[in-house]
This record gives sequence, structure tokens and C-alpha cells, in this order.
Amino acid sequence: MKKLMNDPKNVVEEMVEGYVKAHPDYIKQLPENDRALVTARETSDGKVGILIGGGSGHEPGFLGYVGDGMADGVAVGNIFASPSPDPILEVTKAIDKGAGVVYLYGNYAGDVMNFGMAAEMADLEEDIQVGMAKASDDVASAPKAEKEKRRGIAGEFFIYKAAGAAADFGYDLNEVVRVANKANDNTRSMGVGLSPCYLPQTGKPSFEIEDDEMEIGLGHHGEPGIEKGPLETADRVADRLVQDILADIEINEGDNVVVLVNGLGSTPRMDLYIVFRRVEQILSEKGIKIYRSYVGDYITSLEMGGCSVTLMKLDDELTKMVDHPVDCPMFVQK
Amino acid sequence: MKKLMNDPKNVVEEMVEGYVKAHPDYIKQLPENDRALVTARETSDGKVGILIGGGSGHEPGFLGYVGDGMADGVAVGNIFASPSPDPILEVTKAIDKGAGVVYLYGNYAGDVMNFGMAAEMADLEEDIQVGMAKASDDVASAPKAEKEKRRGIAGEFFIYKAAGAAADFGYDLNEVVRVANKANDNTRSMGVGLSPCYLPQTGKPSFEIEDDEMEIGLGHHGEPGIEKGPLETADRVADRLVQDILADIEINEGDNVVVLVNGLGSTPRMDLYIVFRRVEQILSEKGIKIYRSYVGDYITSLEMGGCSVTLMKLDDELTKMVDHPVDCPMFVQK
Amino acid sequence: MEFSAKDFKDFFKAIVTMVEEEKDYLCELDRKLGDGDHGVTMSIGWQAVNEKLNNELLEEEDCAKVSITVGKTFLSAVGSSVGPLYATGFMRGAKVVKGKTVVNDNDLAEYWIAFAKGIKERGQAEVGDKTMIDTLEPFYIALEKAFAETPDFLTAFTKAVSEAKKGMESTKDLVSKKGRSSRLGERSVGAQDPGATSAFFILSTFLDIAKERTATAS
Amino acid sequence: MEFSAKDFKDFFKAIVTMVEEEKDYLCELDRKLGDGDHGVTMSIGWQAVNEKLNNELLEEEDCAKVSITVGKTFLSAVGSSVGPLYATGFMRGAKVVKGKTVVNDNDLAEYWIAFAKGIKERGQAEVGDKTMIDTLEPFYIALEKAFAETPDFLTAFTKAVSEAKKGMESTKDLVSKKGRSSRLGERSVGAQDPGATSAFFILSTFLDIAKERTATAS
Ligand SMILES: Nc1ncnc2c1ncn2[C@@H]1O[C@H](COP(=O)(O)OP(=O)(O)O)[C@@H](O)[C@H]1O
Ligand SMILES: Nc1ncnc2c1ncn2[C@@H]1O[C@H](COP(=O)(O)OP(=O)(O)O)[C@@H](O)[C@H]1O
Ligand SMILES: [Mg+2]
Ligand SMILES: [Mg+2]
Ligand SMILES: [Mg+2]
Ligand SMILES: [Mg+2]
Repeated sequence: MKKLMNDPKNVVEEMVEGYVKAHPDYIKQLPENDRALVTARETSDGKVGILIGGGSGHEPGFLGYVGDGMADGVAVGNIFASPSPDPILEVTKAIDKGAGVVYLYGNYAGDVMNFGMAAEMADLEEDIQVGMAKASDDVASAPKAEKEKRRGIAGEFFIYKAAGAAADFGYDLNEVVRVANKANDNTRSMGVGLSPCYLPQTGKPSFEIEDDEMEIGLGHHGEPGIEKGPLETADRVADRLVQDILADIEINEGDNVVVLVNGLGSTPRMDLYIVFRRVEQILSEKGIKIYRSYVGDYITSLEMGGCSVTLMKLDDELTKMVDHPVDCPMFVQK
Repeated sequence: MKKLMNDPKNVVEEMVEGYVKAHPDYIKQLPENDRALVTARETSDGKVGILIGGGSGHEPGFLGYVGDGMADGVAVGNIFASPSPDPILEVTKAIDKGAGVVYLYGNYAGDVMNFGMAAEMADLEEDIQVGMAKASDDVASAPKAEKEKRRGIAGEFFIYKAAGAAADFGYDLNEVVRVANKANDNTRSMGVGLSPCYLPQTGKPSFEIEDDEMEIGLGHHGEPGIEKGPLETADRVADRLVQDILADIEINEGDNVVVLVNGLGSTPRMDLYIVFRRVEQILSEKGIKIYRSYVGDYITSLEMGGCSVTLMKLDDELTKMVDHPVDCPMFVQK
Repeated sequence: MEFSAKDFKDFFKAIVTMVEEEKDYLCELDRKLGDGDHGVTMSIGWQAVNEKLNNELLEEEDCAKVSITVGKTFLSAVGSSVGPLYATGFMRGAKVVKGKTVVNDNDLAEYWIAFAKGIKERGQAEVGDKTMIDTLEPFYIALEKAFAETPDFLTAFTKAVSEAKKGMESTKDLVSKKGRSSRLGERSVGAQDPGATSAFFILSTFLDIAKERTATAS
Repeated sequence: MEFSAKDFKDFFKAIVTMVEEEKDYLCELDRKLGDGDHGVTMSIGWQAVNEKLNNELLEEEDCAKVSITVGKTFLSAVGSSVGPLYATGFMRGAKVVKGKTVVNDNDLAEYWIAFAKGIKERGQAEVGDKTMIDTLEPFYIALEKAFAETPDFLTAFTKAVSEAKKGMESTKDLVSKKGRSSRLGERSVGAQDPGATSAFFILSTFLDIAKERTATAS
């Protein structure tokens, strides 16, 4: 393991410090808790607050998505560990504009508990209404019948996009939650891992894999996947990922989708576009229309190698949300 | 070496195909040459055309920077190899709007010869006026007295930014070249490599390095640097890079700079922000003001590990150029 | 047996030491099933607790306050899955000994039952899900039963910890259903759950302290 | 000796074969000094040339047209540093044999002198810069001199190629000044320049063909 870091104990603190210093016109730390970051810009009264968060090591997720059109604040956890309720609660207080706050996070035991506890405190102690929506887009992580058990991976990006836009359009708390859930219901992802990441504090690879192997369906913390197999060509990998997605959600000829080919950290853009090329071929053979494409590192796992493919099926409402402009330090859309 | 690819011989073709399919509202291939890409949007008559290019494997450089506010077209080379004059000439013809075309490229023997030959042909055969500006920002690559011998690395991004804005503002050919050269004169970079990249066709690492070593001043094709040494902390690495830059260009208390901490491919954002944190400390100790910061993968070397730090000293004109909005598939600035 | 706030603090100190020793092992277990950070998370949390023990808690004589502070500190420092779980455990335990500077056998039994039940309530996992509940549920069932039969804490706790051990070991053969490793399905068989392991270590650390105190007292 | 367009084509075919054989070695040399792609680049370029040789050029009888097509094809396919360099070489050589279907000793000597001088003009490198010029400049100087003394192509070319070899080998001990490796400074000492090497291989491939043709003719 080779990293540009100082004391491994301080990586999250130092990253956050660097981040806030790099983008002072976008984001600031709350004095109450240095893991609680909120937009530096004034948000409008009566707008539903969007709060995101999760473990560190997924950058641009999650702190990179605080800004106009996406989230108003983020609670930052340790590496691959949910934030505790403290920063979540502080962010909640800071971004509530009287219309309540929606928490968006991935479906992981830790996040569910910590965000759940924070939501209870916000209600009881602060009298702030909280709505919640969990991303559970990873097809590999549980059978179709148990979608609610699935974990959230790169598809979280679309949930943020949709909910962030809905809040900007003035939707109320329940409506923002509805849109977030609809985005989640319409979103499916499948990932493939080629090489592990290394936790700064242990220096150990997150999983073992041979030079000629790939791991299908692994999680974006390096949790083992559903199947280890020989490394295949980009086209065969894309075939497999898209096939598993399309077996899980009905997308018909003429339907519109947005596509995300997400790098896990150390996969060159070149490889991602080669994968995208095949994804596009498959979809266009089926008459499925790509409304917009995102290719790059959107939610990573430190320096893990590999990628995921995410499709979100669009309706008119989600199309409007996808088109809404965004201005965040790590993601800008005109 | 593990890559998501099909036949290694086709990586560039397939990447370009995927790229154009992913962003059809931004970019298109010219029918004359599939390595010649131009903006899909109409550029205004009389605007100086901005042509960029270089080898592949540096994505988002260079094709990622074609769009509003940056380049109008790009000539795409093989991996780490300058494009030949053919695609350069085709792009030149396509983007000339009567005001001539400016070629922006890095100072490498191959690029100098191929862009030079294309410029001659454009003049002789097509009667199109061509201006040229080369990036030579890498402090490590030649002594200060021989700045014109230095190679261009991540600082090229600032040259594109400045020249692209100048062209948008209606500057004429000579003025665009002047601004590009001024940006280059005011820009310095220093890089550090932690791990090599792998050429798809050879599968070989671009350089050998031990687990506890780093290479100071290496080039962004894996060319060896000026010094191999023990891997140090992020803070010590940042100290070294910034120190070498500041020894090379006079930046005084009260001066404004833009900072780019550029990842070489497989370096997590976390590490880059930890490096940025120290860069900011050093500059603010010296009273140098950071006007704007860019942290992320801007010009990479496939999956190489490491980063570079770039500073561009601002004056009023360059500030205006830096502020100009951009809308490219791989880089958007509001 | 009598157990003071100082004894509680010694117990928590002993966990700090234990965690540093077992950190790598816990990470190794988590690497097989999850994201490989369980030892790191435990270490971050217990180091934060240690800081409190060496400062604010130095003079604290209220058992409940010690336990509450430990829970809250741990949670703040780590979040994660185990933050809410262990924090809830220590806070529910604290409720039982509220206002007491010294606790007796009955209090201790109730403390540990509340601890384990609190975690179960927080996590909503069942035995067989391959989580720390596989350690903690057999533990509290045995503790309740044994203490009801013979109200001697050390005897009952000793029995309960041996059930906890069996429970922990049973996770090796389970297909995991909760938490990050649940998607592993059959591939999770053979690996022992990290949380089930750290939970057992906490209990057995307490057992050691309790034995020591009893030995000194008699 | 007489050399026809077919002979030129055989020569270029022989380069195609040579390049496939030396590809890895050329990459290896470039890995030490540059970006490790010299063999790949040569292979891409000469494979493209091979394609032309097997199609458009099959019936071509004009030596100059063969050489021009080779140069242009190579350049289009690779760009890079060597694209413009070798392309310029083959195109300048072509100029000398313009319109000829068969060339003689004098033409051949002039062809190779124009080839090497063209490359030098294109690249603007000097002997000692650790580039292919270290192979090509001693080569053309020796060729000019030897052919002026005794106008026998094979004899003169043989001498020139042995100077080329010395030049190539001299790059091992040079601090590089041009091209990607120029920033290596002292660290470049000990590594032979890839372009100097491929240039020598091209020349010695021609020498082999020339010897063969002379042997067959006599
Ligand atoms: N719902 C739950 N109930 C009880 N224990 C759980 C639950 N979810 C996870 N755990 C425990 O947490 C452990 C993992 O802890 P840790 O690695 O620190 O957190 P994370 O899973 O957030 O990385 C698991 O081994 C399991 O024992
Ligand atoms: N200006 C120059 N003049 C002559 N030869 C040069 C010049 N620049 C580079 N070369 C040659 O090109 C070789 C490298 O070729 P190659 O690796 O194919 O291209 P690139 O440097 O673009 O990767 C060097 O070894 C050197 O011999
Ligand atoms: Mg974790
Ligand atoms: Mg090259
Ligand atoms: Mg874990
Ligand atoms: Mg090279």
C-alpha cells in the first residue's frame, strides 16, 4: 500500500480540512462538529434540506455533492464507516429552513442505525421533521424479492440528483422523499472489482484476488461479491453487468434511461469509456434510449480497481430532475 | 496489469467511440478521420478556433476538454504518442471560422513535429492561419535557464482554460497566442510518482519502483524523474513540490494564484485533498492568495499513482480567463 | 460481589488494552466478510473512551455516568455499525445502575442483560443472522436463567460467557443474513463474524475483571 | 547493383518482420529512458505499412511511390516522435529516386544520405543528444565519404552501417539532451537510445537485403 498521507489516523480530518480550504465558496465546517459540513451558500427559506452522508473513502461521494442542486449538507464518517448521529444532527439543525430535512444514505446497517438515531433526536430534541430515503440499487446484494435488503452503491448519485432537484423545485418533504424513492425504485447497479483498496490504518487489501480474476457484484467497500471468475474482456464484463440489471427491472423498447459507468477509484477513464461503448451497443440493440450518460468516478472505494454500471429508468418527472443544473465542487452540470 | 479492455490494439478506437456515443450533444467524430473530434455545437463566426491534442491515456486530457469555453476540437493520438498531422489538419479545417486556429500542445518532440507539420500544411494547402503555444510547465524537466526545453504536464489545463476563454472573448489569433503563452509563462508544475502505469499493448509497468519509494519529477508518461527517494508523508511531499515551484518563479506576498493538485490516475481524492491541505498552508504562510483551486484528475497517465502540484500566477487578464465558464464532458465550470 | 465506578473504569481500561491487542485479528475477520475495518473502528472508539477515562472520568464515582459517557464517546468517535450497537448496550446498562456508586450482584446481572437486550433491540438482528447477536442472545438467556437459579453473579456470568463463546463460534458455520456480509451467501460459511467476536472479547474481559475482584475480596 | 521497386518492397517487408521480432526489446529500451512505447509505435506503423504492401502497393513499380507511401502510411498510423522522423526520411529518399522503377548504386547512396539528412533536419537534434541522430549522422558521413572514394554501394554502405552501429552504441554512455529522456540527466547514462537502435536495425535490414541481392546477381 502506498498513499500520500501523514498519520493514517488523521486522513479523514486532513481530507476534510483540505476540502473546505479548497472550496470555501462552496462549503464550510460547522463550529459544533468538524465532520458536519454545509453549503457556504444561503439556501432559500422553506426549501426542504437535503442531507447526505456515509463513510469516507468514497470521494466524490459524499462531501463532493454538497452544492446548488444537490445536497445542502453532509455528515462525514470514518473510512467506510457511517457517521455517528452527532454530525448528522448538527447538519440537520443547520440546514433546516422550516420545511424539514431529508436524509439520503445507502442501505447499510451502520447508516440505518446512525441516521435513524439522528432522525429520532431531530424530532424529539429539535422538533425538526425528518424524511428518509435509502439507496438500495445493487442488484448483486440480495435477490429481487428482497430489494429492501440491497445495499446502495453508485446509484446513490442518481438519488441525490433527483431529490436535490425536487427540493430545489420547491417540493415538500413528503414529495422529496417520494421522488427519492422513485429514483431508487427505478435504479439498478451491478459492479465488478479487479483490484482491492487498502485501508490507510491497516495497510491490508480489502480482498484477495489473483492477477487473472475478477469479482462480480462486490460491494464498494471491498465486501466480497457474488462470484469470482476469470477476468474477461470489457465487452463480456459489460454484457454480464447489463444483463443482470435488465433481468431485474423491466425496461422496454422506447424507454429512456440515464447511464452511469462509475469507476471505483483506480480505473482509467479509457477503460470506463470502453465499457460504456458496449453498454450503449446493448441498449441501442434493444431500442432503449440513453437520455444522458455519466462516465467517471462518482462514488469510489479509495483506490479500488473496477467499475459499476447503473441504469435509471426515466419518466417525465425524473427526466426533469436529471436535467436540473448542479454546482458542487466535485460535480457540475449545466 | 489488469484492464477493462478488449483487444489492446483497439483501446483508443473503442474509447473514442464510447466517448462520442456518451456525449453526442458535446462532440462528434469527423467523417474524414476518426481521430479528429470537434465540438457538436456551432461556434461563432470569426472566433479563433482552439485545437488541442496529444497522446491518449491522459484522459480527461485531451478529448475531455472540447466544449464551450475550452477547445473546439481535438486530435487524438495513440497511447502516449502524438497524433499524426492528418487528424490535426482535419480538425483545423473543421473549426476554422475565418479567424485562424491556435494549436495548444505539450512540449514533446513528437507533438512539436506533428503539430508543426500540420501547421505548415494548413498554411500551404488550406490557407488557414495557425498559431501555436506549447505548454512547458514542468519544473523538473529542465533547468530554469532552459524553460523552453521543459515538457508540459498538468499545467496544460490552465493553458487551455486561458486560451479557450480568450478565444471566447473574441481575441484575435495573435492575442489568443499571447494569452496562452502568458498562462504558460506564469505556470509551474512539479510531480511525484508512486506507482507506474501499464501500456495496454506491452502489459509492462512504465517504471520500476519499490514499495517504499517515490519518484520526484517524473513525467506523465512514466518517464523517469530527477530523483528517486524514500516515500515521504503527504506534507513532506507537498513541501518539496511547492518549494521547487517557488524557487523557479517569483510569487510574492499578496499575489493571487490558482492551484491545481492533479491526480495521475489511481490516486484517491482523499490523498489529493490531503496534499492540497499542505499546499494551502504553505501558500497562506507566505501570504500568497489562492484565487481558485482545482483538485482531481485533470491530466492523467492511465493508472499511474501520484500527483502533481501546479501554480499559475494571476494578473487581471488571467483572472478573467480563469473565471470564464466552461462546459465540456469532463469538466464543467459555472 | 461489590463493583464500584472505579471497577467499571478498570474494566473499560481493560477493553482498551484488549482492543489494541486484537485489532488486527478483528480486521482480518472483517476482511473476509465485510469491509475489513472492525478492528480499526473498535480501536478508534476505545481510544476515544480511553481519553475520557484519563480526563473527565478520572474523578467520576457514579457507575451509570461512567457507562453513559463510555457509550456516548464510543458512538461519537466511530458511528459505523458497532457505534450505535455498543453505545446502546452501555447506555441501557447505565439505566439499570442509575445513581449508584457501587453495584451488587443483582445490579451487575441486570446491567449485562440490559446491555445485550439493548443491542438486540437496536440492531433488530436474530440469532442465526451471523452478527454479534449470535454471541449476545445465548449470553443473556443463560445469564437470566443461571442468575435466577443461583443469584451469584460470578457463577452465572461465567456460565453465560461460555454460552457466548459457543454462540460466537457458531457464526463460523452460518450463512450471513444481516450487515455487510449478508450478500456473501454461501461464501460466508467458514468465517467467524467480527462483531460476534468483539462482543465475546468484551464479555470475557469483564469476566476476568470480575474474577480478579472476587479473588481480591475473598 | 540494381534495385527495383520489388526489392524496395521486400526491404520494407523485412522491416515489418524485424520490427515484430524486436518490438519487446525496443519497448524495454524506451521504458528505461522514455515512455516505453517505441516498440509498440514501430509495430503499429509497420503493420500499417504491411497492409499497404499487401494491397495498394502490390503492383506498384515506381520506387519513389513505394517509398512515399511507406513514409506517409507510417506517419498517419503512428504520429509520435518517430512518425515524422522516419516518414521524412523515406519521403526525402523518394525524392532522389523520383520516377525510377530501378535504381543503381549511385541512386541508392543518395537515397540513404537523403534519408538520414532528412531526419536530421526534421528533428533538429545534434550528435550527442542521445537520439537516432547518433546512429544516422555518422552513418551518412561515412556513406558520403566511402562512396566518394569507391563508388561501390555495398562496400560503402557496409562501412557506413558499421559506423551507425558505433553511433548507436555510443548512446549508452551519453547524457540525453533531446526527446523525452532529456530530463533524466545523469540517470540516462547506461541505457541505449531506442530510436538510435531502431534506426540501426533499419539500416542493417537494408544491408542484409543488399548483400542478398548482390549475391544473387553475381
Ligand atoms: N443489525 C445488526 N445487529 C447486530 N450486529 C450487527 C448488525 N449489523 C452489523 N452488526 C455487527 O457489526 C459487525 C461489523 O462491525 P464494523 O465492521 O465495525 O462495522 P461496519 O459493518 O459498519 O463496517 C458485524 O460483524 C456484526 O456483528
Ligand atoms: N528531435 C529528435 N531528433 C531525432 N530523433 C528523435 C528526436 N526526438 C526523439 N527522437 C527519437 O525518438 C525516439 C523515441 O521514439 P518513440 O518512443 O517512438 O516516440 P515518443 O518519444 O513519442 O514516445 C528516441 O529514442 C529518439 O531516438
Ligand atoms: Mg465499515
Ligand atoms: Mg510515446
Ligand atoms: Mg466493517
Ligand atoms: Mg516512446
